[in-house]
Amino acid sequence: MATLELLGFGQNGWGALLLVATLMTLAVTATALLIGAVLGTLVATAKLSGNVLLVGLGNVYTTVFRGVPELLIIYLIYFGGSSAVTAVGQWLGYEGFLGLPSFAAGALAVGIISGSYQAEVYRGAYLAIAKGELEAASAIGMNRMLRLRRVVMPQVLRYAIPGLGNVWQLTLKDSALISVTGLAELMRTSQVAAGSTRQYFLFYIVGGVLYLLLTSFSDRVFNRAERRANRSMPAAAMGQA
Amino acid sequence: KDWKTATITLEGAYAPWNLTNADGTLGGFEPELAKVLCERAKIECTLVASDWDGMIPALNAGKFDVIMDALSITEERKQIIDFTIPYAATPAAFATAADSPLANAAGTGATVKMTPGETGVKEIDALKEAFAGKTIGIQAATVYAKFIYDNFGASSEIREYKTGAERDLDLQNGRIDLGFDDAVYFGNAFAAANGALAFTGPEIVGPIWGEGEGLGIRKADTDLRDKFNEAIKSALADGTVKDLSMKWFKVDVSPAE
Amino acid sequence: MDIAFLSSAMVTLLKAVPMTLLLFSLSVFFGGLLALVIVTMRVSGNRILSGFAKGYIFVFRGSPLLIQMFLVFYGLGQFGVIRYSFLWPFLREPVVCAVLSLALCTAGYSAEIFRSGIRAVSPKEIEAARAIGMSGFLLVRRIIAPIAFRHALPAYSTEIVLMMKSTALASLVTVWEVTGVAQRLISQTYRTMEVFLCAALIYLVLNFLILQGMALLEHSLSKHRRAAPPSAVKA
Amino acid sequence: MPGVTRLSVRNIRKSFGSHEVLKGISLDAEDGDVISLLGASGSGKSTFLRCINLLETATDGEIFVDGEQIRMVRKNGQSRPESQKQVDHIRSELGMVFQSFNLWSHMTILQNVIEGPVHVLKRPKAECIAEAEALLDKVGIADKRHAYPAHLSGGQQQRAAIARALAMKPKVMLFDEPTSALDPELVGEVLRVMRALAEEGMTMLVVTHEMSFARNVSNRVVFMRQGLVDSSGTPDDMFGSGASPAFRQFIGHFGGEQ
Amino acid sequence: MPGVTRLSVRNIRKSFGSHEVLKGISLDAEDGDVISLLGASGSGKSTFLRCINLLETATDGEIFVDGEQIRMVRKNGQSRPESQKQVDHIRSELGMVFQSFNLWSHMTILQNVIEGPVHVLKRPKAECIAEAEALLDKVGIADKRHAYPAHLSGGQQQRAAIARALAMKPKVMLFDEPTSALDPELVGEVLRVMRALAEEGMTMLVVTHEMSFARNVSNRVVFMRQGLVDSSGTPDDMFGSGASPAFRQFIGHFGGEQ
Ligand SMILES: Nc1ncnc2c1ncn2[C@@H]1O[C@H](COP(=O)(O)OP(=O)(O)OP(=O)(O)O)[C@@H](O)[C@H]1O
Ligand SMILES: Nc1ncnc2c1ncn2[C@@H]1O[C@H](COP(=O)(O)OP(=O)(O)OP(=O)(O)O)[C@@H](O)[C@H]1O
Ligand SMILES: [Mg+2]
Ligand SMILES: [Mg+2]
Repeated sequence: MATLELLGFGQNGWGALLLVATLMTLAVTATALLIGAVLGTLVATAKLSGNVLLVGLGNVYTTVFRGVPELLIIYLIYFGGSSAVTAVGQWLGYEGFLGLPSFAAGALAVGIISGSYQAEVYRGAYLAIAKGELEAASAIGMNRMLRLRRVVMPQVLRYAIPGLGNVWQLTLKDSALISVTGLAELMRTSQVAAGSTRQYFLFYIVGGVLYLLLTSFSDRVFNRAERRANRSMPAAAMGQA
Repeated sequence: KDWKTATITLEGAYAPWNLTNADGTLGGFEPELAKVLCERAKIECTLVASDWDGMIPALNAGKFDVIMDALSITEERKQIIDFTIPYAATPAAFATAADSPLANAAGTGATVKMTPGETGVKEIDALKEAFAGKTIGIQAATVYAKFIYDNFGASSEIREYKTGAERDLDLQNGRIDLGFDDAVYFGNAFAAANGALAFTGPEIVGPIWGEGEGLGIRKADTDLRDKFNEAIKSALADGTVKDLSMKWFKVDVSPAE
Repeated sequence: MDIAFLSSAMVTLLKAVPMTLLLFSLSVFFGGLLALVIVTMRVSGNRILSGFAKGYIFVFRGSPLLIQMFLVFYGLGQFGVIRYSFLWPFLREPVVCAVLSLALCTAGYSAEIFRSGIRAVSPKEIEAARAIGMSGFLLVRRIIAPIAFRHALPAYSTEIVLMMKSTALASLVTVWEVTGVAQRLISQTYRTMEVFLCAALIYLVLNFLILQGMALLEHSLSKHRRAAPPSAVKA
Repeated sequence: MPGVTRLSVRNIRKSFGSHEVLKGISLDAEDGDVISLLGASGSGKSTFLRCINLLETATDGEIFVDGEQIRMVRKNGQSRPESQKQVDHIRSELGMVFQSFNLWSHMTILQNVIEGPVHVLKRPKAECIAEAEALLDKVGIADKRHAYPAHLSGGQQQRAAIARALAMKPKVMLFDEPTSALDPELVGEVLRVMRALAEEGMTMLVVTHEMSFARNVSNRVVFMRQGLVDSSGTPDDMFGSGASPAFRQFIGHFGGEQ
Repeated sequence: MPGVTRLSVRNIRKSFGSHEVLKGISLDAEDGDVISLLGASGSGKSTFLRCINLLETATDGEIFVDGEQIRMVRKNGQSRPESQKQVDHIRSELGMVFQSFNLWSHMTILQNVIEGPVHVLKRPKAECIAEAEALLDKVGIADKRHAYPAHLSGGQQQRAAIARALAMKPKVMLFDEPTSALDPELVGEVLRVMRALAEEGMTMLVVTHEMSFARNVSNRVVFMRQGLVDSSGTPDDMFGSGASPAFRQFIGHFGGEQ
């Protein structure tokens, strides 16, 4: 059948391209999540620091990057980023244009957005740690760093997992907007296949199904992580989760 | 800078001008023409696909050196980028559902030549009357959009789409009555629609669409533009453009002298 | 910076704000209603209903809105059944389709948010209500809903901000709201940065207002969580 | 009207899975009875109270409130109440005071107290407010009526929970360890309120660890052990010579710490 | 070595805002002293313990642990410890058992107990595990060593918290109402453990509502009232004829309910 051939791995089949694009989406999302983890941790720390200036900066970051449409941010980074890199290059004596590769620009843009959501997740997780457990750590003479490493971090991770699952979903879908940078991720490949074959519905539906596949895969990963992290929680709380 | 290499961008999803094959390679009229032009200009070219939105800013940001994506040469665009001489010039026409009462409107099959700003063309006035109160779909921010607004804005309803393909789907769905676009683009779309769509009214040609489609190049790169100008001239002169055009469009889109 | 251009771009974009607000308010309203239905099914305890709700949530949360919107707008019309049904006069309208797909999508998210709000209601408070003879709708209306809503509010504010941003996709279906108009302006003027900065500012202000509004609502609904007023501390 | 049987429980059984917690418990409470329910942790006291007002469904047995039997049906081998309406009605006649208060956190104390009369009994609001204020005054927290539960001390919350239960004008009050989470001073306050209720003739069933209450306030003591009533009788009997060996050992615990 | 002053507190004051909770409290604990700290709710007992191990910073006063003074500096009118390092060191010599246990929920009981010795005192892990198991055995929950805190009953958690504090080999143990959240049976278990510690000569400061503990286990009773030491003395003095009128009224409460 023509449809099967179009989706297959044969000469006229888009199977291979779609597979590569799915992996590309996975790679961009994972990279963005990582960038977001670093930024999110920094911003959450700033917002919890109690220092007026840092708290203010943290609030600006989370307000702006959650409040401005993702597409605009991607454009700003993709074009603005190139101009910045080129300017630096010229200052260093390099003639001509330098650009952020579309993977880097896309992952950076989505990572910055993801960071604003992750910051809130980490902040909430920190606040969920029982105050008494922090006091207990101080009471046996743990210093700040030790307390952070031994008591705060493990618990922040535990409380953050469900929220991170949501952030992953958001980041996965934001990655679809990177198609404007020309990166051959799943969304763009579906669009290109649709435009080149004029089989719009076929390729949009297939694209949607592939996204659902990624979602169910990541759901499974996060559920497992949550169960692992919650093994120290009472059974009742687990049932609720 | 002596141009030994250059990067050419195109969308890769605008059949038959340019499209992507199932193996990921680019094909269509423009990629094949690009190969010829680069050989003649003695430049080693790389083709990269990118999104239509933002193609011009990306050119100016230095992400590629040439745009070859059925880019019409217009005054607005000339303020931002430079163009080569045109390698194609295509007529435009209305399309409608084959079974629509609007099919075979007056002048179907004929050709009308127009210049920018021209009014009082009798074929157009006839269409205005025939299409009064109907909905016309156009692709936003094209020369065709401007034409429709200027001539049909008062009598018909106009709906703007982000891409021609989406407009074609809605034409089939019956949300709109008419579409207006590049006639060779339509020709290809009709084939995919299995005869559900058809031209109606005359083909409109001439300077009204500007000089035609040319390569977009950064203003600073005049030497690159000149090299491609030479190459295009020679490809037009020896009929290479015509051959490729017949292969992909079934009509000759070579610009008139 | 070209102030004249910026201000004219701003004026053009501001004209599209009413459309953005229309899409936003209609889809939040209908999406909220639908979410209530879905979450009721989800927690009903009936295997078929909750299975359906689970599937719904999975599909609408798991796939990009762009694809959903495309299929709703361009896809439904492919079916003669729909095109010749009484629904077509509605579905023919781009705004209706845009609101429909935005609402369908947000309903999936909101249902999950409401569900976690319901889970957060202390079973003890529910037992106390049962013990004085409450059950069914009375129990939901008086005890579960108010507590759950208060709990879900922070996550729900985030969701409606996401909703505001999602309206940007409506230009795909020929509804020209702020982002669509901005893109059109860019393809006319090729001044990407300036136009997008104007658009960004508009969204930032709108979302800021929404978040402030939600924070106010949250504040007024959490009297019972705040530190006691001085008079209540004493004695 | 002494002599009227307010609550009658016949041969109640309750299993969780294969674990039988209640193995057939019967109990009658007449008007004005104050019954203390004693027993070690895990002996099933809470479960028994929860079965009476159907927060748990007993596996077997019969319950009569003010002469009306709670109708049960068997479905798929599981016993369940026939009519939710009857359950709601019976519950509105049984006041329950939970060990952990369970006040509604989103309502003020006054709102907590009038919630049942206004929305379950559907009585006029103004009337309910007047009665609620009188009740709050009686338990000594009238000045807290516009505060939220989170702003009250444990003892105050406990008394608010009692007022909430009383506002329904129940025929019988069930108390589940009403003082176990309180500090000694607050224990005194709450016991004083319960003593006053007893003196007014309210029928009460009280799970407690307070021997002084069992001894001095209640007119009957029931000692539960391993899902059965081990022994029961008047406080004088039970704390005097009539005690079973198991009960003597149980109260020995308390004596030892004094 | 009886006679060595393990803990010495001189004239401690503490205000929250304008509310002065501690108005100058002094106390000395020698080796093997078991001091019961009594007082009504809100009298500042917890605050006092928290000031000793610097979870709160006292507004004024001096603290010596095992002869070493905690150095304080004034900055912007606020008193604060001069060296965080010294604070960490002092804290590792003071064991604290919180009323609400505060076990680390993400670690098993054994991990909770070895956490301090391994990561704060940096002792070899194998050695710490051996000691921890001995300690858990001593408090009677050796079989729970691989369970998480959430899976333990209150009494078991309380004993785990004691083991965690003891694993640091502290010079002084501070207990904040170690039994108030427990049911009577569990109270007995925990008090048994504390009695054993007292017999081994551990210096302890215990905030408690258990009169039997104050009377029978401790060798000194301190009664706090309105931020000051109202009276103190041996249990025999305090519970006998030497009591102040305020203390007599305070214990009257307890007597009355028995
Ligand atoms: N929902 C349940 N599922 C399974 N077992 C339960 C459940 N509720 C109670 N149990 C078990 O039933 C037994 C009796 O519990 P119950 O709470 O009635 O004891 P209790 O006498 O009130 O004890 P306490 O004095 O500690 O409150 C216990 O062994 C308990 O583990
Ligand atoms: N962080 C704080 N901020 C303001 N006031 C506080 C703070 N901590 C305690 N207080 C106040 O200090 C006083 C003493 O509190 P503390 O907890 O020391 O009492 P306590 O003697 O331990 O009482 P209890 O027996 O109820 O535990 C109380 O009036 C309390 O309201
Ligand atoms: Mg119980
Ligand atoms: Mg205290």
